[in-house]
Amino acid sequence: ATACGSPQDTASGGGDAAPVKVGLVYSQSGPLASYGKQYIEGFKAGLDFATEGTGKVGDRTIELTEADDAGDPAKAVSVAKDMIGKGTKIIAGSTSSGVALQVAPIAAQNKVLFISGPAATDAVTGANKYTFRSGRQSWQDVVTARSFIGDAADKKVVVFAQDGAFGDANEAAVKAVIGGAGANVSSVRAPASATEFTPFASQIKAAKPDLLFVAWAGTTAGAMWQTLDQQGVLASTTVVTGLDIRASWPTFGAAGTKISFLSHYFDGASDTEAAKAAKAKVPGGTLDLFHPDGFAAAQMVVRAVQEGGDDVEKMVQALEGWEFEGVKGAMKIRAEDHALLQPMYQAKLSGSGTAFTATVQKSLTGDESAPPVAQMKG
Amino acid sequence: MNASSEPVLSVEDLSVRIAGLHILQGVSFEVAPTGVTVLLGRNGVGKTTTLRAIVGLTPRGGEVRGSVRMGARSLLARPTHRLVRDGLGYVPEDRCVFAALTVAENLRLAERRGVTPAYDKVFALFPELERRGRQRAGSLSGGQQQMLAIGRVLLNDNRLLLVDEPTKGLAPKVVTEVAEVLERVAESVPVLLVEQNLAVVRRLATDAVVLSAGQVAWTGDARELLLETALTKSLLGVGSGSGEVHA
Amino acid sequence: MTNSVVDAPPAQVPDELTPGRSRWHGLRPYLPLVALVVAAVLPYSTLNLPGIFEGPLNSPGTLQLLAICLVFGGLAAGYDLLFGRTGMLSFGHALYFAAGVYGTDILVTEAGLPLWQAAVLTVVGGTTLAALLGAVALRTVGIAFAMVTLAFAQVGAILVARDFGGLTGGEEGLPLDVSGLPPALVGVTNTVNLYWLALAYLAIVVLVVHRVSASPTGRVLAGLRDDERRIGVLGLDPYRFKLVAFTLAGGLASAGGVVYVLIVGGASPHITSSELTLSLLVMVVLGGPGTRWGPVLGGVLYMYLDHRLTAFGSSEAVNSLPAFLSRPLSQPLFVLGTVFILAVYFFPGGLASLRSRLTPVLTALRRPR
Amino acid sequence: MNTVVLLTLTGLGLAALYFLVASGLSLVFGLADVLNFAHGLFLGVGAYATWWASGNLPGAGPDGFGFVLAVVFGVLAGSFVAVLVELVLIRPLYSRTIEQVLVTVGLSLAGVALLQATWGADPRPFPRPDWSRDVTSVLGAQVPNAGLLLIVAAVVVLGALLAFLRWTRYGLIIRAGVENREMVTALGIDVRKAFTLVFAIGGAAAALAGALGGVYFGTVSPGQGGSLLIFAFIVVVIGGMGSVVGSAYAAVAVGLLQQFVNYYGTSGLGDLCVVGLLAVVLLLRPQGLAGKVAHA
Amino acid sequence: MLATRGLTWRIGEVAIVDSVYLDLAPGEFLGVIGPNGAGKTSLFNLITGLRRPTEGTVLLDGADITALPPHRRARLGLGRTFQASSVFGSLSVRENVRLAVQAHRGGSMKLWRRAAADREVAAAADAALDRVGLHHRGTALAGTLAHGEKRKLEIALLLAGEPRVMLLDEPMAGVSAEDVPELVSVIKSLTGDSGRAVLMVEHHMDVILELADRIAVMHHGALLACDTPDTVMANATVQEAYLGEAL
Ligand SMILES: Nc1ncnc2c1ncn2[C@@H]1O[C@H](COP(=O)(O)OP(=O)(O)OP(=O)(O)O)[C@@H](O)[C@H]1O
Ligand SMILES: Nc1ncnc2c1ncn2[C@@H]1O[C@H](COP(=O)(O)OP(=O)(O)OP(=O)(O)O)[C@@H](O)[C@H]1O
Ligand SMILES: [Mg+2]
Ligand SMILES: [Mg+2]
Repeated sequence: ATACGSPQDTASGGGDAAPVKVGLVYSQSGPLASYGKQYIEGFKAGLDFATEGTGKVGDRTIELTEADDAGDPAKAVSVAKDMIGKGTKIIAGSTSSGVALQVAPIAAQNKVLFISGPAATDAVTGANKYTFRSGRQSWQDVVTARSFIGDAADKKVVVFAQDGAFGDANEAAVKAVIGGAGANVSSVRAPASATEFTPFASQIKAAKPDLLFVAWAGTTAGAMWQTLDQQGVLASTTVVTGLDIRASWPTFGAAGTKISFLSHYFDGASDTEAAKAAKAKVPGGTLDLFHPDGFAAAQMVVRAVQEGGDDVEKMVQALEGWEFEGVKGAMKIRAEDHALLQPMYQAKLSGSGTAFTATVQKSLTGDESAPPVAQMKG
Repeated sequence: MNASSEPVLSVEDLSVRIAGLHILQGVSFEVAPTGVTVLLGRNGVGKTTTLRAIVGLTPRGGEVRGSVRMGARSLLARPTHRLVRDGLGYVPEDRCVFAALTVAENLRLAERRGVTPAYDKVFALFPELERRGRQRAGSLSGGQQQMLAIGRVLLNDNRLLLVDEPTKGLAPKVVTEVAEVLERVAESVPVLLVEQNLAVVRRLATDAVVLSAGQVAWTGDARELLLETALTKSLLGVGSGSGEVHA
Repeated sequence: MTNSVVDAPPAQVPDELTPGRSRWHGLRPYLPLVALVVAAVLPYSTLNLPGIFEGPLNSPGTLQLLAICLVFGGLAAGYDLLFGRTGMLSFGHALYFAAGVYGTDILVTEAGLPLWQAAVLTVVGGTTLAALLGAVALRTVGIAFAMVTLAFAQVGAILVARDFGGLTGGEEGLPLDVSGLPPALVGVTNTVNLYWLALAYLAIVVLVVHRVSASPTGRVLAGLRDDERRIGVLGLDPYRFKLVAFTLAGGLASAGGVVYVLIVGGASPHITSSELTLSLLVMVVLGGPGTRWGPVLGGVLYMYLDHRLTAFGSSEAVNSLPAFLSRPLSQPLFVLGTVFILAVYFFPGGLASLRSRLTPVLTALRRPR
Repeated sequence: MNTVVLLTLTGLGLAALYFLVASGLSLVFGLADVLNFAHGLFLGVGAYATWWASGNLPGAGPDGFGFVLAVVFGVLAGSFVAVLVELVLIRPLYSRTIEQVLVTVGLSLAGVALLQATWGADPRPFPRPDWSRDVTSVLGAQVPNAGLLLIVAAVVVLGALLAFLRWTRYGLIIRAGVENREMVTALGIDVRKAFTLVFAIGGAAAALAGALGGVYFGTVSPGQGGSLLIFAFIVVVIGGMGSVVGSAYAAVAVGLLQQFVNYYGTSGLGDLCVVGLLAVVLLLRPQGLAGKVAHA
Repeated sequence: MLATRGLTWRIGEVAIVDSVYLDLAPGEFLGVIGPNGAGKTSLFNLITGLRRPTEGTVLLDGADITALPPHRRARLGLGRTFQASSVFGSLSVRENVRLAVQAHRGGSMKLWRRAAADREVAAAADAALDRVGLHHRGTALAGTLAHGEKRKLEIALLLAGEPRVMLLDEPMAGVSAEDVPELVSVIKSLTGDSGRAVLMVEHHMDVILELADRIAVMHHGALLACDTPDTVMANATVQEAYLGEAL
């Protein structure tokens, strides 16, 4: 029925027993679809875990609305605005960094809670008062990488990364973390679109580093590793990189066993209650890189609703400084900048062909891998 | 016209419109089963358009109406390559040899599966083509290109040859040669010839069709037309004998 | 033959330059105005169109989606000034749009300029960029022109992706710092203002494109599309007029970028890609090149599909289909691509030709028995 | 010295990949006047079909003869899809260039999305012989065998294409058709068959690029074709539409330029240089290096 | 008024236009004849700047204009028609002429005025249309005109620019016989007033003979003769090269 309204209308939260609307904006299609899939599986498992199977906080049902952003910030912003307009106070998701960075300001402008997902960019930390994160950030990767070289003084470290913000952030973090510990850090950068890596491998080899830190994401990773291996880089130095999702392990090929991995998570990295619960709930029964992120996000949502009800300011207060037991173990939301302190792992791959297994070499506690406190921007 | 036997080709009420131009406006004529029927008319009256409509090469967006039959078969609906395989040989106005291909390749292109190409016949007519087999066709002289264009068609047996201004731009000596060749060809195959050079017409033509402004202005025995100077002049204009030098 | 790609914009007669024939002739000039007014009061309606929009018309989500659609309607109309009305096939139009988006974003976020200054600087800068690059690219014609413009746009894409001086944020994009913006443009409750802004942009582009098409210059542009050589022989420099069209279209695109960055609240690198130019081309062809409303419709429809198909893909209706259907249908790009292909076979001449194709049907229906 | 050798040989490997994609694109454009944005799809089909065959086709596998069989299957699949596309979608649209753009753009979107819907967005490890992961020492440089394989394949394809164009009847038809399509018909030849054929050849070359690209990258993912396509387009335009030899020259120029500038300059400069080369070539010689003649 | 000095255009080795010296006096009507491919159109292209000569100069009123682009030459009063009609097919006939008038009067670079509002342009355009007798076709799309009408439109476009030197490339080509006299009188009226000079290529000898003060004969790119009609017609070489043997 047609009616007249005002353009400023937005629906409001509703009473006590009304369901709590939670919007999940993540990649269901597009290049990061499989990250998104793990995230949502993790989220559902986490919600189940945190609400003890009821899906309710108190007598209020958590009502999930899922939307696909296809990795495009413009689409994510559209659906986020739509959800906010319909009275949603909590938004979670953001598989890609670009989406996280552009949804975060929307949350601040409209005073709703935003819990960013697998997006690894450091810039989400301290983005604003309403933005939290349920995953790890690049800095934590780099701190974990440092743990591979012991005494960093006068060591030569090379960062090999893509052009662009992801590479910049990693390079800056390595300079600060490992360079700050006395190492001599230089970098080799390559276009993200590169398909031939020999020039870069040659440059790295010529630099003769003690440690090579590789930050590479995308479909060309397999070719990149193979080239580093073929040009003898892997044999001549310690190479550290982040361990990606399980499906990507075989793409390391023979290089896989020669790399020292820092890991955010893989199945078997932890044996917490939450991990067992997640494992039981997740389709296929095997955990992967981004299941913990979704799981933690659900835990944070439940906490926020429990303590804050419909009041976003209270939710923020309830989350700041909150410590909880996640899939990875002891997690802590740092009050100052909303960084999520969490365990990180050193790992090794073994196996060949398409069958690889990862094993933990060492784990770092949340405090050991903590990033420096960021200035809260808004 | 040789009334005694069936025409090899009959064109009835052929109309062609291209991009809004009504170029042919109801052209009807017949091609006798022997000899050379020559299609005359001033520049731009639609001679080339007629030939191209017959072989189905009217440019895109062009609209063709009327009927063209070879024997009992209607030609208009059929694709060009089928018509050609059925024995309709076409030598276009500007020769259209493939400049980047060699002479031999140009000839080879015209071969047809299941038909033995009559190389001996072609080389007997144009020994030049045999000698220059490996030369790029683009570097041939105009006359040699014309020989190639005709030779290419003669490799196969044809029921009718359509030849558009074969002597255009050729030296007098070559004009004579081409005319001789056509004369010999015409002994075995009927030819529909478009020609501006009246000397050639005089030598070859048995029947004539004169076009004017997209319509048939005159048909009949060629000698009759050519003998009547006044008729020739009124139909063909003075300036129609272009394209050759007798120097 | 190589030129055929550029001959291609079907010779649509610009409405502006043809005498009116219809009975509605007297009313017609006012129809766009009526449409504008209707569009402007749309946010006051709570009409619910289930399946078409997520919420009522006045909900922020719907207005946001409509705003994006309107901006792309305007972009497509601007691109049509090049492609449909002047016959220039540029593969690099995304560059000027991206210049608008990133220019505003950087000036506001990094340099801290007030919005209006940033906007003016950006549009002036984008227009100048179009003029400079156009001056070089227009030395070629046909496919070569398309490829040179593509090359320039590709340079832009590489520069943005490389994140020089940390200005562009590389692949992560650059969120817009809203602290210095007018409050009326910030926040979900103010989405309606963004909608009006987008509507204003579209109206301005349409006005400019139509005014220009109906102007003496537009006459020359239409002539250029038909026969460039003839324009030269008439004593007009084709190069100058093409450059004017190129620059104007570039300026309109960068203005579109300014509006877009406000609506979306940030810049991300995929707007620099050659795919975006291709999408613009698709929008125009989908709508009907050189027609009054075709490109606008094409742009709006394209963006609508692009955004809504993600929801369609995850909807119940699709998920309940057997896997061999639901899997591809849940890929938005699969549906979008299929729509293009079908459009070519079912709406040759674009959406704008629907009217003329429907006219016989309508008259037949109206005819008294 | 061995850096130069290494960069040259790997640059040639890259050039080989570009050439394999570009040659089909160029022929299709030269003869049939179709700007085929869906060419990347053929590459994707080739890669996925090879990948699929190696796991599922009896006799096929990652090694030895099985690998050859898988690649053959991939190439045939690419070719088959290309022919299908030509017959069903392109043929009704000949001479309607802009509509072709719409259809091929639509096809490339839909096709890639279909691959993704079927096999997921993540790169999958590509089955390949062990030797292809190794390197060969050439004048002190460790040259990846996969790159050498690409070079060999490209040279073979170039040779085969040239031989095909030069010595076979269909080659003759294609070369003649690039020059003057109409006259080919007037010699009693169905030139549309030649169109279908160039699509088949183009599809096969692209599919081979997909399969060997899979070997080279070690993985296969739906978007792989698209990222190569833009460079392939650049190669085609620099080389001159319709010229196989031109494409070969241009591919070598682009591959080497990219490789050397990426090593000696800063990152990203290689791509910029390639794009600059395109602009310069077109501004100086709008018809490209070799113009529109199918050279044999 | 218009003069060429040793104008030459080569493609590779071949001279398409070969060292042509021409002089055109104010008010003069110079006919150009020559076989197909003699280089007549190419000569026009060189004079109007669509092609750059390899050697030689073009002078207009004694000034060297060889380096100027076509539009600058047009502004100096050089107008031409094309052998293959070249009108703006997607614009109406009236709009075609208005564009030409507007081009001539200046003010084309006005982005914000309504073109249709300019009464003076409209009046001038209508006058030009009247003059060629196309007034009644004003609203038709130029692309849909019949061939003869297009030729008239070409002349209207030329007239609209009020050129002082006019180059007509086969204006009668494709014009049906009954329309020829009308067009001839239109062309005749061009020179009647105001000392305009005309250079016209035409194959219709009767038209040339009726209109031309002098006739230039081109052959293989070179000027064979340039003299009064009677002298040219009597010239033996011209007879051979162009007119063909006796009719
Ligand atoms: N594709 C086309 N588009 C528009 N007009 C055309 C086309 N082809 C031919 N015409 C016109 O049709 C008319 C007849 O042309 P055609 O080539 O058939 O003449 P012709 O008698 O062969 O002349 P010529 O003696 O010069 O060879 C000419 O006026 C020409 O301009
Ligand atoms: N761009 C070009 N490239 C190659 N050859 C050309 C070019 N332009 C013209 N020619 C050749 O130059 C010669 C002269 O052509 P032109 O058009 O000037 O002849 P014309 O005298 O106008 O003939 P017609 O009476 O048939 O119009 C022809 O042989 C033509 O093929
Ligand atoms: Mg002819
Ligand atoms: Mg001429």
